[in-house]
Amino acid sequence: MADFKDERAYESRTLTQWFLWSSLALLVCVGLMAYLDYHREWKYYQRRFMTLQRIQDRKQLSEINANADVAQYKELKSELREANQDLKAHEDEISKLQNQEASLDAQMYKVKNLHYQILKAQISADVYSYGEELKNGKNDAGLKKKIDGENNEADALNQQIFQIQQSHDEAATQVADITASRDQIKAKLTKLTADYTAVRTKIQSLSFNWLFYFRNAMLLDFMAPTLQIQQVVLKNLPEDLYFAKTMRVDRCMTCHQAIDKKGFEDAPEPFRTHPNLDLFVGANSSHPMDKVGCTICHGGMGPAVSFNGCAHVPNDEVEAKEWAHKYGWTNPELEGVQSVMAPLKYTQGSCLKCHGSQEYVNFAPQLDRGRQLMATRGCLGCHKVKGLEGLTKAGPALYRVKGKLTKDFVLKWVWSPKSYNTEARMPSFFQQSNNSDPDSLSKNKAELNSLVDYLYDKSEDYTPSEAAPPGSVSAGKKLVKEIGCLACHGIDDVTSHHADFAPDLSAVGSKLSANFVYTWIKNPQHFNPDTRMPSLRLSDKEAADITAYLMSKKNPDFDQAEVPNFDPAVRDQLIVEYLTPQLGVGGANAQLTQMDEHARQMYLGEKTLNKYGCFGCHMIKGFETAQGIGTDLTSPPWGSKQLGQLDFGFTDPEQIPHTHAGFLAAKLSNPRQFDKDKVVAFKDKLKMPNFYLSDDDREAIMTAVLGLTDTYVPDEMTAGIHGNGRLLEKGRRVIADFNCRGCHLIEDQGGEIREMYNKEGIDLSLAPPNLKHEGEKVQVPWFHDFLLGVHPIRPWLHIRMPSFPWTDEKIDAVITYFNLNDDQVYPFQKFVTRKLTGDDYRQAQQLFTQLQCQKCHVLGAQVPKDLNSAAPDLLKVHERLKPDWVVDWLTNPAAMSDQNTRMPGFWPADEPAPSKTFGGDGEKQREALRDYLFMLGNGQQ
Amino acid sequence: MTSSRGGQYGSSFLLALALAFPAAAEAADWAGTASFSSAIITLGIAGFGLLALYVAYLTVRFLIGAWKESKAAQKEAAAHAAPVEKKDGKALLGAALGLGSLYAVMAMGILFIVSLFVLQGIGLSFTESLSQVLIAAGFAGFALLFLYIIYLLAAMLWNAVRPAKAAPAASEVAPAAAGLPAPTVTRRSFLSLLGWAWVAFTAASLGALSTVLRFFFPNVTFEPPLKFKAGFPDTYAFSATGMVDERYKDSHRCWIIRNTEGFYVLSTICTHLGCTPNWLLADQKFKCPCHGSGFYITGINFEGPAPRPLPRYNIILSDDGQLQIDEGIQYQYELGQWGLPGSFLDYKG
Amino acid sequence: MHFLIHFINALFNPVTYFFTSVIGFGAMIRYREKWTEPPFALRILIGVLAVLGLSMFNDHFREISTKSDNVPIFLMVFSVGFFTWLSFRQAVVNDRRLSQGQPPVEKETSDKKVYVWPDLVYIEFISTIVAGVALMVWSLALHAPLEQAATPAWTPNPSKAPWYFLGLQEMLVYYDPWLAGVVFPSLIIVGLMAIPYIDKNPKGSGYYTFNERKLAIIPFLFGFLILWVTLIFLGTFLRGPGWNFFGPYEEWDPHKVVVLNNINLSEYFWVKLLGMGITNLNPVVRELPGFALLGFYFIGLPPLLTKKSKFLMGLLERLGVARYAVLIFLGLSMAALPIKMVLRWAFNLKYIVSIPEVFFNI
Amino acid sequence: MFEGLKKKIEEMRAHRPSPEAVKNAIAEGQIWKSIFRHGYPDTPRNRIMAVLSNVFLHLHPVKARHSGVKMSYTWCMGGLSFFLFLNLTVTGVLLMFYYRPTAEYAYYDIVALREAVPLGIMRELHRWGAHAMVITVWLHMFRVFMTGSYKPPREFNWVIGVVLLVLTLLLSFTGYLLPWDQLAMWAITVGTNMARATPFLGYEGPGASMLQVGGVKLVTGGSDIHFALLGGHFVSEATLLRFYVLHCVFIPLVAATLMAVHFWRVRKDGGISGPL
Repeated sequence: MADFKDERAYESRTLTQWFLWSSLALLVCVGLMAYLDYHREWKYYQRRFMTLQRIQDRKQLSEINANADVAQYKELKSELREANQDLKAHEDEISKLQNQEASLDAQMYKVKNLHYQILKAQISADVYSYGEELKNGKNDAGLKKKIDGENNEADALNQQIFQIQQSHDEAATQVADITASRDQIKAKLTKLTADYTAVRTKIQSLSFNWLFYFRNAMLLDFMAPTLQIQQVVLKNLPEDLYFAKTMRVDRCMTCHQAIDKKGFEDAPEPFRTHPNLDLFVGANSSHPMDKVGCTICHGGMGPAVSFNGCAHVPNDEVEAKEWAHKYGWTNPELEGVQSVMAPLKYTQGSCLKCHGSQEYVNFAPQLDRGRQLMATRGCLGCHKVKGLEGLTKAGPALYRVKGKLTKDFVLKWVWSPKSYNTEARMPSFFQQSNNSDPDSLSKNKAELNSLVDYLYDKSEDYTPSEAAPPGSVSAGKKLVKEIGCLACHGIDDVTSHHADFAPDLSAVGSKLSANFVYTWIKNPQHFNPDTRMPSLRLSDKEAADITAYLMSKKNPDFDQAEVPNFDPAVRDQLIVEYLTPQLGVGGANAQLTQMDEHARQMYLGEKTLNKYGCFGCHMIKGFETAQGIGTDLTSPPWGSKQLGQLDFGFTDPEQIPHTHAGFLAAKLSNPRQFDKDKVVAFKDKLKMPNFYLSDDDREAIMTAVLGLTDTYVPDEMTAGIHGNGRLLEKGRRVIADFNCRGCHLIEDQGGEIREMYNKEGIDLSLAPPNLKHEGEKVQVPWFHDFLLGVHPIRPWLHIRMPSFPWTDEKIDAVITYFNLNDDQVYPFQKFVTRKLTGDDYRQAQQLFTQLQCQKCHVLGAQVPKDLNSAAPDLLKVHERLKPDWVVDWLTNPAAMSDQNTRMPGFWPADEPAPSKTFGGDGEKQREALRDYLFMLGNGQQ
Repeated sequence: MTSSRGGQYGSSFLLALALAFPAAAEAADWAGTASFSSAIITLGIAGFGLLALYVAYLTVRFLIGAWKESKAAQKEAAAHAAPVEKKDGKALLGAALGLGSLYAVMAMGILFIVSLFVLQGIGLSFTESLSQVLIAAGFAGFALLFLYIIYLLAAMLWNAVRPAKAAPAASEVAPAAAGLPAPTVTRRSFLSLLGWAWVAFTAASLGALSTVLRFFFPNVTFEPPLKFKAGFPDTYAFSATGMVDERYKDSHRCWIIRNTEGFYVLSTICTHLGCTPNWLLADQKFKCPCHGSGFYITGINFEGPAPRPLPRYNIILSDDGQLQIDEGIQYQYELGQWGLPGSFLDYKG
Repeated sequence: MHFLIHFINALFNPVTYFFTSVIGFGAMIRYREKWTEPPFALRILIGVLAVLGLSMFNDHFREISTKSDNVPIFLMVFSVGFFTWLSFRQAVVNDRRLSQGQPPVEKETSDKKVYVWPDLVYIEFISTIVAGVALMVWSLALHAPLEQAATPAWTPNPSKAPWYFLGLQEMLVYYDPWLAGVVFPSLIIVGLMAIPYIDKNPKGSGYYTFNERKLAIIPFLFGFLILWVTLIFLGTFLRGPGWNFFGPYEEWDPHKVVVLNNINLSEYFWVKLLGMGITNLNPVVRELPGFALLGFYFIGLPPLLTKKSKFLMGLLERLGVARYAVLIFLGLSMAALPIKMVLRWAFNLKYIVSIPEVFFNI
Repeated sequence: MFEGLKKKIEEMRAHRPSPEAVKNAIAEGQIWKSIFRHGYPDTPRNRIMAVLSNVFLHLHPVKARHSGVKMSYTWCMGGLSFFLFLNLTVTGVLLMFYYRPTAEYAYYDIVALREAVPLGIMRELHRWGAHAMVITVWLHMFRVFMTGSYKPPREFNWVIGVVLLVLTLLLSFTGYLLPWDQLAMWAITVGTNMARATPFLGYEGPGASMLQVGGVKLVTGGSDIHFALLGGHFVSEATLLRFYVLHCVFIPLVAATLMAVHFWRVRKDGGISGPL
């Protein structure tokens, strides 16, 4: 019968071949699967970092070797050998003692572990059951007696244990004495080589020996791997996935291994240490890595551990190309990644997530500058931004523009502000890339003329109250430089430092009349009661000189410039375009014919005003509370807007990368370029004006705008809202509104005018004072009166503290801010000091004369000879300064004012007191002097 | 013939390279380090790597010889079509495989002795070094066997491809009678093919199984971090016998005990079955609710089923003055580790 | 009344509880003809129900027994009781018939074949409905237990394993977790699996009998009834906070203090007997007495016993060395638990061998 | 007005079909025949066909020993266990519609089952069914042992039975954790801590501390079998997820397959045991 094996459906050899090759393929695939899962990008970086650490440790090792005194090492070694020798002599004695110790241990073990412990347990059990019985009302005398017996036995045992312990310790001390010398040497030796061996073992653990390969081998790397994913789990900063709060997990330190380790400042990326560790990431900083992590500031996909997975974003195009080449990087924003990193240069924007409700953020200068610019340049006029609502409008009020500017000037000025003054802050609406064609130009001119007519029609009349007497230009220029105009205003020919908080005065001659300037600088409120322009209490002569100087600043070619007149037909066509939607073409023309010239101008003027939103920056009658016409940057926060919501138009993605940063940079440099190649009706053209920002300003504003994100931060992690936070912010808002930081250093920030002093080498003691500890220093009632009625304190200063048009409420906010900032207790009350009598008073007076205070200090009427080196009036001390501050100031004036004060230190730490009074005790002398000054002030001789 | 020898040498060179790689990496490293002993160890590894290679080479040469004889026997059997020889061929191959594995075991023996001297040195205490030596030898043996199988597989594949060319020639030469298909492939090579197919398949499934086992060990867990700061030392009350602070009992499962000498940290995981004991102030002891184990304030167990005292965690004073506890480092009383630095923080306050 | 409760509580301490259950088991085997008579069995049932009813008046007992998760234990105790009676009843009847030379009862009906449809299917259908009803009534009557949400910070006192593992948890009190938690459960499973391969006795397949399979039934029932069921009852009702022992009517007072200090064999031998120190000894040397005892128990005892008793020698021949060795090893390890319990109660013995350095304690 | 209608009703009532006729009409109809390969009348052939042609019923032989069918012999424990298993599968799947195995939802889903979910009693049915199944499985073992039905040729079936017993206990053990309340967490902590003490594989088991290479301990708290079982150092959310998957998918599948083998071996080894 045929071999049954032969009746086979398939020829067995081919089946085996198939089986063999498919199994081999399977083997290869399994191997590949395991290997690809094992072979991860971050392991490569951790290995590289191990070599980096080893190199650094080896450097450290060589240092230790260098300064380790080998002589001492050798000497200790020989001493050790000797000690061992003579120890041998005591060999038998030691062993005897040790045996004794051993037997005592045995006894102790027996008594303690076997008898005493069980007895104690028995006692507590009996006591418990006795308690139970008592509860049930039965006093079991037998049990009571048993417990007492047991207690006695326990005490006896305890005593026995105590004795055994005693003799045991005795034996132990004897042994210790013998071996004391040798142990000491050994201890010294180990201490000497301690750090050497520590570093060497560290190097050993970081080297690629077989143990490293075994611990990190494929499939075996779960037991004790050295290459591991590092992560930080942040439950207090959850990520908000549409109301589902999931914990934030950051794994950036898996590759950025040295981010929180000092010593890798110049290591190649990704192993560089984080800049200023004491502020960020460091364990003792205010943003420790295990509480704050990385993605809250830098963005990016926290849980990812591959370069592209983390959605890195380059700083600029060059870096983008390099990454594309090196890592195959592609722009994550285009791939809809959940959270994309902010380019490093805009990282400060993330401070807004927690510090958003604060006026300024001390450690983020670029962000501060950006937010200040958005206020001063008028971005907030059109765009609503969270945290910056309700600020004073950027531009001057136009209630009485008729009395200030001629119509021709306004036409030329609005038509092209930069032609009047390159530093002008007014943005240009016209002659932009999308409305420079002839048709738009003519229409714009019509709009402009109707707008100006409308404004002038609405404006009140105003004539300056005084006529400007003649003055000297050179004196005026010197005054402008010294008295402090340059803290807010910029001028091109006085100094290179350029403040831009207030309008630039480089061509003010072509703008205003002399009389207007004269009245304005003497009393700004006369023209505009709400203006923030302070008065510098100028004398007539000074005002005249300054007016003369300012009027000399003209812009000749702007004066000759041709006024943009308009063609009435074009205006009428515009009016018809506005009317047709409501009345249809026929009706619109009919309406037009009924309107006379004036009515037409008024109609188009109001429409143009609404179209360009001038009320955003200027206070215009009837439009004070009108909403800005720009897109709201807060809801949804612009930084988190979907890319699809940004209209890139037909711009070339090569020039403008389709990312948030790309769009913003293009928008700020030339807002109208997005209209390119677009067929769009005149009224639908983009209206955002061009500010011609400098590069730094643009980057600053971009930082502030990119920082507006929808990242959820719980309240307990938000800064500025806890404790006195809100009161401090109210004070800071007033300070920002009136640009106090233009002159003064507040919280060690600001003091921009000091740049001029530094540039021109002027002595810093002539600069406005640093208000660092103002809350500690100055009494509240005096502060309040001073701010209301400013009067000079430091006679040698040329620069003047201006008198601002402050309301009481604003002053209170500022004073509360200064006091809370220095942790003063709330009821900031007036201070009373003790009255010196008899001998104390006499000695104080003698001390006062000995120190010759009056050589510099003014004392009421008595004024020292050289006014330039004069010091503040001592009679005002009792009402101006806080007593404790005076004593601290006298102790060490230089330290209190960061080294820029002229007041000498009379009581240097290491030297004896300057005078014998009060028994030469410096402390008593200073307090007595302070009380003496207070008595002088109060007139209690 | 030459091709197989060439293949053989080529792959043996590859083996040497693979084994010498850690030594090379270490050598590059060695130039920098002053440490002499780590250099000896790595040279030792490279040495015994080459030794293992030599043994593998011996085995392979012997097997090639046996292979050749069995092929010769096959050819005769095929020529005479006498079934009897086939049996001897198989026996011979069996013997060859037996001897091969004998060689392999011998190689492992050599490795065992070599690693005893080179890897571990004599100094270590007996039990510890014995276990490490066993493990090291085991791994070395396993690595060798793995290489040995891979090598034989490669050699076999080399042959499997070559005879395919020869086989058709044989079928033309002797067309068998109708009905009986020409024995194009003898039972042995067929068997070896099927045999190796099964080896590949089992290797693949074992590989897959081990990846599944590795799957169960997560690389990352979201438990509270083991290292944490525990506030300033002065905020802790203390007494002669010691005060137990339960501030971190819930969040980090540890007690911080401070006495006049300083601090130590006890784990709150009962050594019997992992429940959380409670600190009974009145009785001055930790009592576990699960099975009644009792511990003194020092952590030493004195009652109930708990086999060992509570382990202590590492505690040091960090540079900013706070206590820093690292639960990754444990100290066990029964291993005499309570004397080590880090198990007790001297702090007089 | 108070005195009676106090007496019963004292009665139920571990030693008496365990010994009474073993004696009860012996009696059950010995007087099986007597108690399997239906009227007698009925009287036992009524007695148990009466005691149960009475003890319901005790607040503590009622509170514990009506906890919803303890209801299955009553169900188990009564069902195991009933089916033990049923199997013994039929075994006794069959043994009586076999002694008179007649075939067992099942023989008469096993030859006649019956259609499965509808008889068997019908019975199954009905029993399914009955079971369904029972389950539904049970579910309607009792809510499944649900305590506060899990928090790793607070361990409830006492915290017990699911009720069917309480036997194991009881073993944990006497043995180290690696023995009681891993080695013994694996031995139980392997032992159960090995029964058919060890029990060579051809007789007794397919009908209830006792006399023909004494050697198989007694160890199995001892393991199942005593070491599993009664220990579950003990673990549920008699183990309270701090895993201390409480009488059935004793309030679970978490502050109850019981002497739990135990001493290792090595301490007994070296310190108590020879008065030598123990701390400096090498661990292996220190535990020599323990190793010796274990060696004797597992290696020395079996040959000794087999030589002495004819019964075991006969068994050896019948089973062959391999099966016999496995049987003896399993038997000895099963007996290890009760022996350790006795040693614990009698001598406060904690570990026979204790090397904590490598976590090896027996 | 409705005469026409009334007349028609009268007609219908006149030759109403007898129940018998209706029954035949159905039983002989094509639909019935396509479903039930056997006729309806109770003939021996139909009885045989009823079992043979039904995928579920062909679990049983066509005819069985009378003794094997008696309740007092088999106690129907095997059947009850299988019924309870089916009940648990059904109620289990239904519970999966409302229960989410994450730490933040698990507990309150169970509370919702009791308070708000319609027929929340599913949870009780599932839990008590589970306890009942544990008992019936034991009694089934007890009956098989007492009747000596493990003797050859049924030894292997007994081994499968023991494995099924262990799987039932594991099913109940893993299910115990899912409500995520105190009872669940600490019962499972006590249960799983034994895994920490497995010799060599658990980090507190004997021999584990000897497994070290180059001074590095291989079996530690983070790399032993206990860690793999819990997916972490303590019973945490990862444990809940692992036990959920084991309880709902892995163990039931294995148990179901083994039950199939068990039923098949019962038939193959000669049906319900009886005296020779």
